[in-house]
This record gives sequence, structure tokens and C-alpha cells, in this order.
Amino acid sequence: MNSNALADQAHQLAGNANDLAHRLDTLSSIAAPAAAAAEPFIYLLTIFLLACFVGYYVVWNVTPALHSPLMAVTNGISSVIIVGAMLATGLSHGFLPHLFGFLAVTLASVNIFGGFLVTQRMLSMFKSKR
Amino acid sequence: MNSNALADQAHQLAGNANDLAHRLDTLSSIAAPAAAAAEPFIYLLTIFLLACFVGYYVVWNVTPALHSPLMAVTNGISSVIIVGAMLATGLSHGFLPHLFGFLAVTLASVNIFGGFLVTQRMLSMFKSKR
Amino acid sequence: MSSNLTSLLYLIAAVLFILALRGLSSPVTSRRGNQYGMIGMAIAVAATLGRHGMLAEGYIWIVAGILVGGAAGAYVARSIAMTALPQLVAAFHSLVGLAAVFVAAGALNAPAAFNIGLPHHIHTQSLIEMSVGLAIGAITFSGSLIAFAKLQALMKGTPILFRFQHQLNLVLGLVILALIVVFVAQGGPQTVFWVIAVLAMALGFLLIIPIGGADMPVVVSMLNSYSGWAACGIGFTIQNLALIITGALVGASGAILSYVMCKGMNRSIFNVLLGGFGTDSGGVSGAAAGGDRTVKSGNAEDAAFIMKNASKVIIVPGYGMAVAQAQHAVREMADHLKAEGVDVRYAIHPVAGRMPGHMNVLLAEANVPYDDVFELEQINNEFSTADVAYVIGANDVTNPAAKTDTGSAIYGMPILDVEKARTVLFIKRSMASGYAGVDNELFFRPNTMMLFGDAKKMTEEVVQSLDH
Amino acid sequence: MSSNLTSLLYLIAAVLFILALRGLSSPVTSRRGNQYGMIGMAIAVAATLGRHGMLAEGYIWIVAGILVGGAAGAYVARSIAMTALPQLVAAFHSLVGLAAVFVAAGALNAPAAFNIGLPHHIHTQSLIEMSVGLAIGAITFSGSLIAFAKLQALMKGTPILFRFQHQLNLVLGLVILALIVVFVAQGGPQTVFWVIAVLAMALGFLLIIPIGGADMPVVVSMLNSYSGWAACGIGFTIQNLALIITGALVGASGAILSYVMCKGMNRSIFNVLLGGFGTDSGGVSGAAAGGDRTVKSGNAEDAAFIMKNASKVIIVPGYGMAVAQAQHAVREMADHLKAEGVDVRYAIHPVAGRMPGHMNVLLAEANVPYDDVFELEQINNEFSTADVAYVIGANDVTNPAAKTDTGSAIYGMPILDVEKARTVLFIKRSMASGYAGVDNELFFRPNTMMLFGDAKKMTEEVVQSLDH
Ligand SMILES: NC(=O)c1ccc[n+]([C@@H]2O[C@H](COP(=O)([O-])OP(=O)(O)OC[C@H]3O[C@@H](n4cnc5c(N)ncnc54)[C@H](OP(=O)(O)O)[C@@H]3O)[C@@H](O)[C@H]2O)c1
Ligand SMILES: NC(=O)c1ccc[n+]([C@@H]2O[C@H](COP(=O)([O-])OP(=O)(O)OC[C@H]3O[C@@H](n4cnc5c(N)ncnc54)[C@H](OP(=O)(O)O)[C@@H]3O)[C@@H](O)[C@H]2O)c1
Repeated sequence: MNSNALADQAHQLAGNANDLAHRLDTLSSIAAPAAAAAEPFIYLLTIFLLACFVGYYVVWNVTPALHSPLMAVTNGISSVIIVGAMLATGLSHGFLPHLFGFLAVTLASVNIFGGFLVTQRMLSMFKSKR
Repeated sequence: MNSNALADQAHQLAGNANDLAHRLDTLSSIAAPAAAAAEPFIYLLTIFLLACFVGYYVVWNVTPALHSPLMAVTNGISSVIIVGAMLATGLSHGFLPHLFGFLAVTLASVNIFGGFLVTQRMLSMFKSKR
Repeated sequence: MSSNLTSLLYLIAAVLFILALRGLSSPVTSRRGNQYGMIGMAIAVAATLGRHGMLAEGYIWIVAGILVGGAAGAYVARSIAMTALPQLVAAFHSLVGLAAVFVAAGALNAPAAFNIGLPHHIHTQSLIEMSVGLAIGAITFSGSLIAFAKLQALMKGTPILFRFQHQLNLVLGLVILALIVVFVAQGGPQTVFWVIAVLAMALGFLLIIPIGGADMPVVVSMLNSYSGWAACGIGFTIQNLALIITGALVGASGAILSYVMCKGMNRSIFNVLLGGFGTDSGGVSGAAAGGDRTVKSGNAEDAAFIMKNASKVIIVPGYGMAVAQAQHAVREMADHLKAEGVDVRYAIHPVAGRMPGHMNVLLAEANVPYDDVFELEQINNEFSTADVAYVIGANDVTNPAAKTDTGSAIYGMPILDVEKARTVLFIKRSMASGYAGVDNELFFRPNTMMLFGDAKKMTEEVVQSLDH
Repeated sequence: MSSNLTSLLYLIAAVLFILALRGLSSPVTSRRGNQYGMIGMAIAVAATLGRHGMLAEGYIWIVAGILVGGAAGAYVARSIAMTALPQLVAAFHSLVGLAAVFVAAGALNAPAAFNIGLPHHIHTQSLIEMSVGLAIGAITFSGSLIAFAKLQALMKGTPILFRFQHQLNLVLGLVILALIVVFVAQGGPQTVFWVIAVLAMALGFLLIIPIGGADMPVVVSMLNSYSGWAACGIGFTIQNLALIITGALVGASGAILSYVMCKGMNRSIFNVLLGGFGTDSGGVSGAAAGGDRTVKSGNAEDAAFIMKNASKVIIVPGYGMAVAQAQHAVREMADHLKAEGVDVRYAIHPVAGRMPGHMNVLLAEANVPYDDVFELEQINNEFSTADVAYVIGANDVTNPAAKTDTGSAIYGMPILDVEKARTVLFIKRSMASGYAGVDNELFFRPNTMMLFGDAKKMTEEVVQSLDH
């Protein structure tokens, strides 16, 4: 290897290093605010606690006459777990995740359609005098 | 510059680059989950919306007899803005942030003590028959 | 779709779910509320479908699942009889529980899809959340299955009791806990995962068999609550807003309904869960008790005569009306009476029937306008001004022993003061006691007239007599 | 302290604040609630003090601020008269508003402290949030100051109106918006910041001066709501959980109280905010109106005689009781009547007095047990069974014109049906109308007896007559 080639290589490497350093900077600046702020877990915990309060109030405000539809509609909405099932299916390769995902999607779908439609059927029966 | 020195330098640079690449990896793995998950703003927005629901329900459940203490106690708790004032004061150098921070801390403190104590005074007057 | 937009859509879905439950605060807004729920679900599904990185091969499975499941769900929802509602809800819960198990299994096998690490190198926190979701999901699955079987009478309602039952459950629970620790410590081995799943299902099974068939509504509600918390667990694992918020809503809903029912029965949730109480076959001690006391019994014509001449009649439906499917006959009777100028109202006890709001749904099915239907607190002091209380298939919810007999199983439970009406008509088949197995002293009161017979047949006869 | 622990503490503080408001759902739990609030605040302050990276020089300023401000706040809270509450709340709001302005200024000068960028290179999103917090804070500050001045009578209560007033406000608002855009686009220049602050203060000032003194309670509540949203804005800027949650709570509280008041007066919030209605000097048209109709007037002895022989007396307090500070005399009178075996209750209209819950606080101050005090819906149909309605310094809230006279300013507002009592005693100084300036036809009814005089003096005389 002659010195010219070496110098070339060194130059290139230096360039690479520079480039890397640059990307490192960019990445740091992206990562920094997220790191300094609270971790997602704290946010999720906060969301969870507030949702518990909301659930408490919202359910206590349901009129007792509609407690049966309430049971049915919560069936429907709790099937939002389908989101997890879809991700397992759609974002992965391989048979097992696909199988589990498919089963979960199917079960949740039964619930979604079943829950909301039964609720609709029940509610459509409630009529006022006028 | 002889070729030996050049080779040395190239070697060193290569090492640097390698090092940088390594740190880049580490950083990526830290940043990745945060980037993949929602941004803090979405979390904060969620928290805000849920808090609005909670506020709505919690305030509607306040008995009208205690609406005056409610006004006073919200005075107290809204002064949690003191947190911002303290950060401006405690995490910075220089006269201006200190001054603004100090003023804000003082004003908020008036409210905190004033708000909670007035509420306490009012509430201590509410007595049952027994 | 950027991940921010996806999250925003999940947030919108969650808010729509809140509005869905909020709509149920009144019958007027309830249909709109249910629509919000459907829209929210559609948004959540669409957001997930449109998510960055979804693979074509996955889509096929997803669409297939939605089509198969959706068709099944829609079919069941359309064809089910309203009286089978309690078991339907139980069956649905068991599906949610099983779905949670499969989602956890999916996450274990494809952690990268959820950003929780690589296979065999899943983040510790995610493993904890995942196993909590798994265990609760599995318990919900098998527990709801038993509840379904008991309600559907596929299995006898009598409590199944054996020695050291609670101790066994405790040991099983501790074993599951220990396995979770192992699971998390070893970075998520497959075998341990499935052992946990199986043991948790066994636990769910064992927890529910000692509980009597008639207590199943409380159990169903409690499992509803569990399924919510399972969804939360999965939500934390996959950092999904919609799941966490919805899980908390559902968890709260189930817990509150269980509480309402226990309060209405004046029993503690522990009393219910420790089991051994109540069977769906109703009272055992009943019939013989009042041997030497006289009971005034009448027939449909007597009842029709009394009611025709009344100015205010309050109808008190109970579980027997549901059994006999008498709601349409009752509505018809009320229409006849109203045509005669009688003021007719319905009084609903919070735990009348076998599930919260049971009577309301049946009456609504029979086209009774909901403004004629009143809750206990709204109507209870109107019995003193009523000429007739028409008690149809209700028993415990009218039993004054709840007020006076400190030793009674229902002592302390609020009751409908039907005895204050000028005449009380009791429509039931026998002198048997109700769900709680407590004798009802009202049957022997001088202002009570028993109308022995099936609720539907008897009411139809009353309608005929009114026609004359 | 790790930043996670700090966040967790903020979360705990926020939950305690929720519990604080929740406690106010009943007088029994309210004191505990207030304590939760104090503990929450202590936790939030402690978490901030213990935060990683706080500098010693900063501590001095902080501690000094807390000592000075805390002493001032505690002094004011202890020494203020209960009747001065409305203006106290207004003054406190103006402080929160100003504090928000200063926090925004601090963030602008020390962005690194909040992780929102470097001076002159602050993140765009943070600049937007900051300027929203700034503008709302400044409006809250000056607006509340005017409300305070009007309530404290440092300034005349009469609406200050001039031509193109609303147009001017609109233009000012648009200018502020434009400046915010400039501020954000230029990365946060100091001058623009302060120009926004000054203009927003001017806007707050201009928005409130056209509103009559008596409408100030609605304004105060609305500004309370604003101060909450300002806190939210700052909370988003500095990504602080406690601030966002608390801000939303306060925002909701203020908005709901404004709504309750407007509803109670049957006016829209726009009607209030567009101004020109009501002065705190009360009605103008009143006195002469009923010129040729006869009014039965009596004295304290007549009143004492009537009430002594009554079996049920309902006391209806209004703004006049607050003005006269008559609550102690009223309690004494009630004690005397109770000793005579009379059933005495208090009926509170939702907008009696000049701020929500005004009468309740005054009665509580005079040791009236809260179980004797009833809301409008609870007691309104008891007037028909009452012998005497003792209306002390109340006027609009009893005016039947609200039911009958579609042209009246108070048409549609729910009222206390005092006219259904056998005898109505009206304690007021003259025939003048109340806050809404509407004549009260009740004064001329045959079953009404006017007791002209100061509420306190008159009631004391009644007590003396009862003594004999
Ligand atoms: N609603 C809930 O959520 C819930 C949940 C759990 C438990 N429970 C419990 O369920 C009970 C509900 O009280 P309840 O008064 O509605 O019911 P109940 O006390 O169980 O009495 C029902 C009565 O209906 C009669 N009956 C049954 N089939 C009939 C038919 N075909 N025609 C006419 N009468 C018939 C039975 O008497 P005969 O056999 O003589 O006909 C029985 O006494 C309470 O004890 C409550 O605690 C309710
Ligand atoms: N509570 C709230 O939150 C709120 C907020 C905004 C507006 N408002 C409005 O305030 C009004 C409240 O109704 P209200 O019935 O309580 O009061 P009001 O209608 O304003 O009447 C008060 C009466 O008290 C009399 N009075 C004043 N000083 C007195 C004294 N020293 N001794 C005896 N009487 C005295 C006055 O008559 P004389 O001059 O003849 O003595 C006056 O007619 C409503 O119109 C409501 O819309 C209330």
C-alpha cells in the first residue's frame, strides 16, 4: 500500500468519523428531551389513574335502568384489545405470532360485533311515552 | 509525513469511528422505544383531556352549599404553578430568571397559603346538627 | 401513518368510548352513546390497519379474523333471546379473556412488533405487565366459562364445595405468582408462559365452582372488571392509550356493578366470592313454614275486579316475570287498566331479577315506556297512596324481614314497601321462597291476596277478565 | 431525586388535588378534602425542591419568596371578613394570572431549566404554549384586578360603556394573536413578549369594565376558569403533569360555576360578558311603580306574634342579609322559635346573594347546622305547608314575574315559591327592586306583610318581641 492510498483511506475514515459524529449529535438532540421528561411509564400510569377516575364517575352516572346495556357495551369496548391482536399479526413474521394474532382478532371481533349489536338491540327497545 | 505515521493515524481514526458507531448504537437503542411510542405531547394531551373529564364530574358533584369554598380552594390548588416558578429560579443562572422566578414564587405563595387557609376557615364553620 | 397520528386516533377512540358510557346516563342519549362506541372502535381498528410497517401477509389473517369473528358475533347478537342475556355477557367475557391470553402469546413470540425487545430479550417491565395480563385473562376466560355454563344450565347451579377448597386456591395462586417471577427472571420462556396460562385457567375454574348459580350475575360483573384490568395490563405492555383508558373504564364499570348488586342484596363481595350461597332453584325452606296460618288466595277475576276499581296500581316485577316471559301480558294488562282511567306505574328494585337492569330491559322489550318505570327511591313512598300493588314473580325484594328480622339472610337490604298498598296481589306458583331462601311473611297478611299460577298465564287471565 | 421519582410525586400531588375537590361533595368530607389539597401542594413543592440539579443560589430566592408570600397570604386569610370573600377570590386570581406571566418570562429567559431549548432557540411548540399561557395569564391578571376593584367599591360598579367598545376589543385581540405569531416565528424575542403582556393586560381591563359590578361573580368565576387554562398552557410548556391536571380541574370548576350562575339567573354567558347589565346599587325603577296599590306593612311585634303561633317557618335569606350582616340575629331568632316548638328551615336559592354558596357560608358562620339548610329543589314544594316564609333581604329569587312575565329580565329563572306560604314576611328597607331591577309583585299580595328596616335591626327586634 503506498502512502497516497493510505492518506486517502485516512481521509475517508476521518470523513466517516465526522459523519458519524454528526449523526450522533442529531440523535442526541432527539433523545434528549424525551430522556429529560418523564418516562412513558409515568405518563401511562397517569393516564391509567385518570381513566380510573373517569370510569368511576361515568359509570356511577349510568341510570340503573340501563345497567344491562352497560354490561353489554363494556363487552364491546373492552374488545379494543383487538388492537394488540392486530399488531401481533401485522407487524411480525412467522407462524406462531400469526396464529395467535388471528385467534385473538377473531375472538375480539365476535365480541365487538356481538357487544355493540346486542346493546343496540336492547337500547332500541327503550321508548318514552311521547 | 511518512507512511507509518499515516497508517497510525488511519488506524486511530478507524478506532474513533468504531467507537462513535458503538455509542451511536447505544444511543439508538435508548432513543428507539421513545421514538416508536407516542411523543410526550400526545401523552400530555391525553392527560389533559382525561383531566377535563375528571374536573367536569368532580365539580358537578360538589354540593352547591360548598360553592364558595370551592372557589377558594381552586385558588389554592391553581397555585401549583409555583412549580414552574421554582424551576425557573432554581435551575438557572442570571438575574432575570431569578427575579421573575422570585416574583412568581412570592405571588403563588400568597395564593397557596391564602387559598387553603380561607377554605379551612370557611369549612370549619359548617357544622351538622349533631 | 406517522406514529403520532396513530396515537392521536387511539386517543380519539378512547374519548369516544368515554362518551359511549356517558350516553347511558339516560335512555334518550343512550343510542347516540352506543354509536359513539362503534365509531370509536372503527377508528381504533382503522388506525391500527393504517399503521406504518404493517405487512401484507398479516393483513390477510387480520381480515379473515374480523370477518369470521364479526359474522359470528353479529349472528349471535341478532338471534339471542333477551332472557339469555346474562349468559351471553358471560360468554363474551370469556372470549375477551382468551383474546388477552392470545395477545400476550403474540407479544411473547413477536416482541419486536410491540417494541418491547427481541425474542428471549424482552424488557423486564414488559414481561411483568404481560404476565399480569396473561394471568388475569386466563382466569377471566375459565371463570366466565363456568359462569356461562351455570347460567345456561349446562351445569348444575348448586355450589360445588369440598374440603380445603380455599387453601387449594391459595396455593395455586402462590404457585402462579412464583412462576411469574421465574418467567420474568428468565426473560420469558415459552413453556413457563403456557404453564402459567393453564394454571390460571384452573384457578379461574376453581374460584367459580363453589359459587351458587344465582350469584353468577355478581361473578359475571366481577369478571367483567377483571377483563378490563387484563386489557390495561396488555395496554401497558404495548404502550397503547386506547387499551389503558378503555381497560380502566371497563374495570370500573364491572367493579361498580358488583358493588351495586352486593349492596342491593346487603351482602359483602367476600360473602359472594367465598361461595356456598344460593342456588338458582330458589328457596328450599319455604313451602311448609306457615303451615297453620291462613292465606287468602284468589283468582284472576277477583284480581281484575279489584284493579278495575282502583285509582292507582303499582306493578312490581321480579325474577318470576322473566322466567314466565310475562312482560307482554303485563303491558297489555296495564294498557287495559289505563284505558279504564287507572294510574299504572312500575316499581323496580335494584336487584329484582337476576342481573342489574334485568326488569327494565324486559319491560322495554314489551314496549312499556320508560317514563312509567321508577326506581326504588323514586316510588317507594307512593305505595301508601296506591290501591293495589301487583307483585308479579317478585319475592325477596318485597320481604319485610329485611327490615325487622336481624337474623335473616337479607336483613338490611332495602325493600319495596308493597305492604303499604291497600291490597297486595302476589302472582307466583306456590308458597316457595325466593332466591335468598327466606320466608315471606307478607303472604299471610290480611291485605294480601295470593294468585297462584304461572305469571304469564295468570296475567293473561286477568286481561281476559278485564275485557268483560 | 431521579426525574421519574419527581414525576411520580407530581402525579400523587395531582391525585390529591382531585381528592380535594371530591371532598367538597359533602360538608362531612370537605375538611379532609382541604387537607388533601394542602398535602398535595406540599408534595409538589418538596418534589421540586428535591429535584436533580437545583442550584443553591436559587434556593435562597425560592425560600425568600415562599416566606414573604406565605406570610402575606396567611395574614390575609386570617384577617379577612367573610363578607369580603368575593373580592378576596378576585384578588387571588389576579395574583395567579400575574404569576403565570412571570413563569412564562422565567421560561423565556431560562429555557434550559425547562428543557425547552436554548435562549433564542426555544422549540416552536413550547413558544406557542408559552405565549398562550402568557396571554391568558395577563388577561386574568388585569381582569381580576378590575373585578376586585368593583367588588371592593374602589371603582364604581356601573358599566363603563363607549362606542365601538366591542370592535376595539376585537382588534386588540387580533393584534395580540398577530404578535404571538411573530413571537413564535422569531424564536421568542423579549420585546415582543412584553408587548404581548401589556396588550393582553389592556384587553383584560377593557373586557371587564363594561360589566356591571353585580355581574362580577360570574366574571370572577370565568377568570378562575381562565387561570386554570393558563396553568395548563404553562404545564404543557414545561411538561409538568401536576400543572396540566390541576389546570384542567380549575378550568372546569370555573366554567361550571359560571354556568350554574348564568343558569340560575336565566341569562347566557354572552349576555353577561357583553356587559351593560346590572349595577351593584340595585334597582332603579322599583320604588314608585306600585303607587296606587296598597301594601300591608307591619312591625317586629306583629312578625313575632305570627311566627310564635306558626308550626312551620321557612327562612329565605338573600343579598340583604349579607349586607346587613344579619345572619347571627337570624340564627338567634330561629333558636327562639325552635324552643317554642316551631319547625324552622332555611331555603337557599342557587343565586341568592352575590356569589355561589354565599348564603351557606354566612349561615354556617352563624352556626346554623347545615342539615337545616336546603337547596331550592329540596324544599320548594314545602312552602305550601309552611305557615310563614321569612324572606330576609331576598327579592329577585322570590319574584313570580320569573314565571309569568315573559318580558321580564328574569323570565325563566327558577324561583322559590314563597307566595305559597300562608304568610310571607318581607324584611327589606324599602320598596326598591333587587339586583335585576325588576319589580316584585309579591309585595302587594294580601298574604304579604312588609317589615321595612335594616335586616339585622329588624330581626333583633323580632327576637326581643319573642322574648316577651
Ligand atoms: N338483579 C340482580 O342483579 C341480582 C343478582 C344476584 C342476586 N339477585 C337476587 O335475586 C333476588 C331477586 O328478587 P326477586 O324478588 O326478583 O326474585 P325472587 O326473590 O328470587 O323471587 C322470585 C319469585 O318468582 C316466583 N316465580 C318463579 N317462576 C315463576 C313463574 N313462572 N310464574 C310466577 N312466579 C314465578 C318464585 O315463586 P314460586 O316458585 O312460588 O313461583 C319466586 O318466589 C334477590 O334476592 C336478589 O338478591 C339479584
Ligand atoms: N349568588 C350569585 O352567585 C349571583 C351572582 C350574580 C348575580 N346574582 C344575582 O343576585 C340576585 C340575588 O337575589 P337576592 O334575592 O338574594 O337579592 P336581590 O334580589 O338583589 O335583593 C336583595 C334585597 O335586599 C334588600 N337589602 C339590601 N340591603 C339590605 C339591608 N341592609 N337590610 C335589609 N334589606 C336589604 C334590598 O332591598 P332594599 O333596598 O329595599 O332594602 C334588595 O331588594 C339575583 O338577581 C341573582 O341573579 C347572584
